[in-house]
Amino acid sequence: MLSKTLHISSSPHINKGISTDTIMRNVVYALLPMVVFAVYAFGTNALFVILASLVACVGTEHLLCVWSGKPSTISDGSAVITGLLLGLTLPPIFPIWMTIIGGILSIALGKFVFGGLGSNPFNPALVGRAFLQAAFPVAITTWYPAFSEGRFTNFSGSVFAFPFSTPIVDGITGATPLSAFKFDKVTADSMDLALGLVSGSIGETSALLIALGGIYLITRKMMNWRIPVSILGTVFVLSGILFLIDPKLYPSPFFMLFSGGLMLGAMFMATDMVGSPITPLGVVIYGVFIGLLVVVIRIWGGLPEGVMYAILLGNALSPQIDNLIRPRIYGTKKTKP
Amino acid sequence: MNTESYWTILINASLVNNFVLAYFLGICPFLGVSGKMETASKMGGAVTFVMLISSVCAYGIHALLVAINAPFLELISYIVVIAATVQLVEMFIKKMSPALFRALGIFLPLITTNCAILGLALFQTSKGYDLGQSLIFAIGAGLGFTLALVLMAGIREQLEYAEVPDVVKGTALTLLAAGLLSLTFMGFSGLG
Amino acid sequence: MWINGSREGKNSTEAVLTFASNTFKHGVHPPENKDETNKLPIRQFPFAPVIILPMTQHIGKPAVPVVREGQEVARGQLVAKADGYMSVPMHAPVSGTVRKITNVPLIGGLVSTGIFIEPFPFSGQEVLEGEPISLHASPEKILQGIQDAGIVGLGGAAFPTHVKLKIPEGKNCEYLIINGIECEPYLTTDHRVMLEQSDDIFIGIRYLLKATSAKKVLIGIEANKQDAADLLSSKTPIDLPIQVKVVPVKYPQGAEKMLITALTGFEVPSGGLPIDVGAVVVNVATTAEIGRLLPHGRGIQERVVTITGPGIKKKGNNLIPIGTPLRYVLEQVGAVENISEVYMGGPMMGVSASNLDISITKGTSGIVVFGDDNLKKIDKIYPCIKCGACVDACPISLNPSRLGILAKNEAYDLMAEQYHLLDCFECGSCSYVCPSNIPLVQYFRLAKGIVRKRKAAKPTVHA
Amino acid sequence: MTIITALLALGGLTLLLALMLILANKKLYVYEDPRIDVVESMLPHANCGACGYPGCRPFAEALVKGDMSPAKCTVNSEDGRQAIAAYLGVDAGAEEKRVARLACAGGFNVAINRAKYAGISSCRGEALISGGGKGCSWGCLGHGDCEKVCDFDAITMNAFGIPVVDEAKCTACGDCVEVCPKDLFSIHPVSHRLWVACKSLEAGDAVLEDCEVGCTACGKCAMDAPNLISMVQNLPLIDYSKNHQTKTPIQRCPTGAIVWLESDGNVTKGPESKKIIRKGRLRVGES
Amino acid sequence: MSAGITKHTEPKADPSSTDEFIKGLWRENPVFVQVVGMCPTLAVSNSAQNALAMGLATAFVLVMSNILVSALRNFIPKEVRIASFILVIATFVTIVDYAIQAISVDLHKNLGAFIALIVVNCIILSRAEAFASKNGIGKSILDAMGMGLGFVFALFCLGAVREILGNGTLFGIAVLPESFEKWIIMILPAGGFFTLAAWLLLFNFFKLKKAKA
Amino acid sequence: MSQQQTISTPSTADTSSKKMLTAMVGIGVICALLIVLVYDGTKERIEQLRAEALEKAVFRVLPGVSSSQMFELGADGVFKPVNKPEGKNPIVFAGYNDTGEFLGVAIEGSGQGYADIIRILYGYSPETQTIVGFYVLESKETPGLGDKIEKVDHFLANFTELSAKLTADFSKIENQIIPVKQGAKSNPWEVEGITGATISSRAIGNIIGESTATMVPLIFAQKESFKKNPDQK
Repeated sequence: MLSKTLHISSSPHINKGISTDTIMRNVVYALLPMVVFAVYAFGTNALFVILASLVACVGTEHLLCVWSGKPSTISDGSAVITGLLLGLTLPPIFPIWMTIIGGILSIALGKFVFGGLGSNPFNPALVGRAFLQAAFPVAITTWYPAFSEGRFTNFSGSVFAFPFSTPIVDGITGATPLSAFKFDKVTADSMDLALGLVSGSIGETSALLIALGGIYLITRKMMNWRIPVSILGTVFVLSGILFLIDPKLYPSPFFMLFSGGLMLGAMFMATDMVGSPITPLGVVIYGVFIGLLVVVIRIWGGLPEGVMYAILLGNALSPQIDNLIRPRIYGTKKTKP
Repeated sequence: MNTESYWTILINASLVNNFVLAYFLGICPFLGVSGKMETASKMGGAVTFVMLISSVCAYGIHALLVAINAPFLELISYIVVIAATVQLVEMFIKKMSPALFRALGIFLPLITTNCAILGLALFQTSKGYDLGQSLIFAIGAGLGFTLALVLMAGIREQLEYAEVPDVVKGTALTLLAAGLLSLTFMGFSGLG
Repeated sequence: MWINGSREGKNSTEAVLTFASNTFKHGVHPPENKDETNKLPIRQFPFAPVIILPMTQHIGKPAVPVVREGQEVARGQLVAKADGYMSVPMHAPVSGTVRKITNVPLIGGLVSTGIFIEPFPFSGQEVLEGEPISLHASPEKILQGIQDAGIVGLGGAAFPTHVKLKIPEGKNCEYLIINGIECEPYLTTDHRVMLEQSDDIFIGIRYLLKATSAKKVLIGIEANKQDAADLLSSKTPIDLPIQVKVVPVKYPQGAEKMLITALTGFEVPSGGLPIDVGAVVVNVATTAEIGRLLPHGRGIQERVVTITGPGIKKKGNNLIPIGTPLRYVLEQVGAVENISEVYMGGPMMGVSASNLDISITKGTSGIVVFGDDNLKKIDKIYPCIKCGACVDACPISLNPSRLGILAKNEAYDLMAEQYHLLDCFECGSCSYVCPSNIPLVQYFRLAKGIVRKRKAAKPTVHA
Repeated sequence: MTIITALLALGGLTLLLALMLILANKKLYVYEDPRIDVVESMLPHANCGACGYPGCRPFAEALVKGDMSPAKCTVNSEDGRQAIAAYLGVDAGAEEKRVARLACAGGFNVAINRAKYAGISSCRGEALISGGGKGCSWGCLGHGDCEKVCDFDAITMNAFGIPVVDEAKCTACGDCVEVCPKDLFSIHPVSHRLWVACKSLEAGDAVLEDCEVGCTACGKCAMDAPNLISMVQNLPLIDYSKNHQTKTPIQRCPTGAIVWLESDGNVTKGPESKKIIRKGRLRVGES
Repeated sequence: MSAGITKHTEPKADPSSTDEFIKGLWRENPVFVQVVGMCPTLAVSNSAQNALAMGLATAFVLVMSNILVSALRNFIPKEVRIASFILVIATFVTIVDYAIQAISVDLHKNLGAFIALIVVNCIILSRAEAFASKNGIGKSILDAMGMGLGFVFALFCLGAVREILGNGTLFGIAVLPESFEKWIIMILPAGGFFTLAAWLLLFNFFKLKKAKA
Repeated sequence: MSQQQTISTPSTADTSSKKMLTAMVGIGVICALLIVLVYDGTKERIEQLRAEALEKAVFRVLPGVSSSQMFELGADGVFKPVNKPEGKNPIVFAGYNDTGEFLGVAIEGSGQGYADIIRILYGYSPETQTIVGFYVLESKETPGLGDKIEKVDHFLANFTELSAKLTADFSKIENQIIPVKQGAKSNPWEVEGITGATISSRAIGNIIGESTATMVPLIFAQKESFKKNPDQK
């Protein structure tokens, strides 16, 4: 008895028990309702886009790990999230070949080159999305109306465009509420926006489901609630003020909140822990900055939607925020940095 | 002959057409000095300062060359006068304020033969800005340069401790990050 | 799991029971696991066949043996004298024969001289007494008495108590804080001491008051030990300026600095000592020991140790002679077959034993044993995802995430210069919450050691 | 007309520039001995600090000043040293090459581990946790901190997790000495070939329980070479000020703790030392 | 650190003329290896034609200024060295600027201010300073031609990739089928960064492979 | 100092100022000569090429035109024929056909596009009070996307007969030219945009709208002064 080998390790010897893969798994759970709704709203085409993105991301992660001689990191679940998020931010009839390129670049360019999970300066899914936006601006702004007839049986020629060839858009296309507003000053009904009865990217339309997913993660303490609250709050207040100044020129704050990718971005992309600041105050500054940029780009910029760029810029700024915003160390005077 | 408003010039020069990320001006210092946050911000300040000086210089030279009808001397005069003026200012600062010299001065020689500076002078001439517009243009370009440099420094400071694959290490990594930053700045398109 | 302190407090009718308006910032709430032992009374432990008394049981210089091999010693007899001010003497925990004096392993992995005492077959509990220290003696005399009794901080730090109690010139001691927090999970040593040795505690407080000339005494107790708080406040002698303060349960409230902030609201300056804000903190078991030993001029020979954890069959609080080998202790209380990890101290700050041949020392506040079955090992380490959980947990508001990344890259100087590494007191809150399972505390301990070493050898700049 | 304008304008411009440069040249000239640059360029730029200066440039300054002899840079090749000496017109000086030596031979085939360690993979990290899992409290932990810290690739971990120093590459910079948590490295002149490869303060069976090649403090070496070796704290202490070019002390060593280091990197043990044939790892806890 | 040890053991033997020429093309390629002259490299490489024109213009200035600097090297005092070099370079850049305008206004418009910015291209000043001011005219010409051609080569590598992917053409001639979807990003600034990074990655990859072998 | 002989320390402080002066000025003179030589050699051809390019643009926006004349808008609001633009005043070009008949005016306009300022030239015919042609002088719009404004037929078709009709008293434009989205053109003064290049095409509509609002009433009022082609005096 008692001759067995002991294990030694550093204190503390107990752990809270929430590990990184648990967090990632829960984020995937929170995203699933949106996937289901998206497929319901946009049909099988959307499903193909999401699957393509998922496979591309997970496959790239695995292959790159194998190539660089490291153990595969797909089990941490971050690539799955990237894949789902990328898929959810693309238009429903986005060509699969472009989706795959986006997925590969999300992982390779967005994460791998910077040293993998934890070192990526930008949200990988958004890196992929931004690349696609810059590379294929037409395809990525070709929308498909929600709840159209035959959406489950009709396979879009655009989705299955031959690799590297220009997608041919057959049938009707729809405009997103944001572009309709930007170019024709037409606003959509807030209720339709909240329920997701409008056109847009695959996963961004139902503000309600997104909010539910976010709340699930917040209650499980797997997401920093300050980020979505500060982003949405800033957008609401700022656009509210503008709306009060001139309701004809500026859209209502509800329209701003529920339209486009704001909800999805604020809940699932800006909250990417790696790209956001680490301190509570820093996180709020980050959120306000993103909210501000969303309003500025949407209202005065050239693009109808600015959430993606706003979050990427927020990501770029967050090292600075972390550098400047440091909590006062216990027992130090406030004057010291 | 240019009627752009100061605001448009400022936003355009700093964000939409960022000198580094859209015009590729000043890439060398951008790649070289963006490793540390502190040096990056100082460098940004120094560049903005030199831009203001050279903007005034370029405006003066242009007017003078138009007067004596010798446009062909534009380039050579720009480079020589700007270099000389910066040198002069450097000596002046060294004498007047050693503290300021330590903060700014060490970067000045680096900056003199920098394409961002000369580019600024050439652009303001070709766009036909008046003195006020030129100064705003210089401030905007300087701010944009500083912004790009500082953001890059933040990213690179973080990457310093990342397990970057061997193939990517070095300039390639910085360029990739710069590319992503450039992609990000596309969000500002159409502003102003 | 943790009792809402404020509501509990209001129900209590005790007059002097108040609540700290503040607690400290951040901190964590690990599962307490104290229920299994906190009702069990302290039990006297038998003498082991051999008692191994290492000379380094405290912070400071090792004691110097004053006995020879083969010499017979009586329980309580001085066997090693203090080597200077920053040192304490050792007393024989048992009557017996000194068998040998040789190198023995210590828990920290170091080796020190140790005295092996083989108890007489029928060694009793009676203790050799020395010259009593009167309550009316001068402060210097009392401090000398505390040193002569070999008393060190029994909470786990093992810092010589007389050094801590010495108020530097120019400083005043406003508060004497008695630390009955015991925030480490599993441990119930201090809890039982408070319940069973309250009289000794009050005598100890009298000595301490005399030694420090403090104006007020604050006894800090966490809300999960309400019974102890009630008992102490009900038995408080009216002539003593004692206030029993119940604070919400939170780890690491038992750390000196955190406790001072929780009870008084003051922050001990970075790099400073509690006396800088007019406070002296003494562990409750140490206080009880002073109250028990000084009136009789005895030296410390045993201490209360909680032996618990899923790997122990007979859990309990034991009064164990110092120097009892760990192996003997575990055999007596019955450890499970597949014993896997043994911690000296609690699971948050305790040290893994690499060797069962080490002895119980003055600083051993508890022994927690895990078997293979109940050890939840998360051995997969993920990269830091900057989730910020550690930032929210760190009681001194450091940025463990950044520090961890820097430590991994051996940027130790940067850690010390810009990220306040040396303020870390290794409470383990960051590692506890880390979802990526990064051994942050180990990194920081390593980094601190290296930074201190470099600071000591500053003059030569080395590339 | 344009030619005249151009000539005048550019001539004026260059005149101005020249005047300014002349002024600057006269006012702001700082003299620095140009030889420093030359000498620095002749140094290996290892910036290892083995010479005692923080880097190569300060060393170069010291050389030019004459405070140092070129030989102090042990990293430099002999030719390099001579070149500097010739350039500065001084004597190259003679400095015996010094190398780092390791006082442990307890690889995992001969030394036991009492406990299994989990945590950061570094000796210094493991040493913090109860001194590490190794049975011998003094022994090498084998994570190779020294290998990592060595800038000259002079240290490699052998098949049993013990660092081996390449005498040719070692510059005696002392980084490994500093990094080893068990203080097993020390810097010695290469001529110190008689070597005690153990640091255990234990004696007798207590040593053998943990490691088959440890010094049991039997004292046979001290008996065979009483003037050269004395037993201090259960270890032989070699007095290197005496003549130590003898293999006598290793002859009767029962464990092979005292050895002769050959210049080709091989280690010669005494004929009576226990032969180690095991190649595999000792099970943890086994002795 | 360890790399530094071998630094000064460079062969002191006189390098052959061909070596002087070849080194700029590959071993010391200004863009891929020395990573200098980035501004024009990235800015005008969005089409093969622009890249080639820019590269040739730079090479011309490089050669001409190297010749002049080398010829005047004994005449110029050390103190006014840099200033004189800049004057010489600026002169040739002005000449090239007018020459290109005289050839095609459109081309000049495409290259924009970057022709003038050749003045501050680090390659030219560094070659003048490091080589031409210390070597004879013949060698300087070879060196400049090597470096210049290396620059042209690098620019062409970039421009070709960017034009083919971004526009489906090479020198304006369609090389990919009509149905090819153009990768607009390649002709945008971000694409410049990415393409150059990709080339550097390729170089690194082979370098590492060679180092391992 | 004796040791220094072995190395070629470039002499420093002893270089005479005179040598530096002559070197610098000498190089300056060489440079000036070289530059002037090339400038003089290429001047004519460059000016010719530039004029051709400008003429080409004017001819493109004013169909049927074969010669043009530059006019400058003075501070007093009067157009005067000039040969070289001076100062900051707006410039327009009057276009004439083979027979010297005045056909219309080419007007330059500029405004913020998607990427940078877009500079355009458009032709205005006072006769029909319409915009008759359009040409992009300078734009940095995204290739393949924003640069559709130079290529897409249906967009360019906007400018063959775009109404810039003045009010009855000729003091201002009756209906300012505005951009609308593709397929939504219902009035002759609307510029139909391009789907996929919405921002750039709208920018063109706005530039023309703003420019015509100020320039057209002025030009219309002085249309007689353009009719005389100074070249054919």
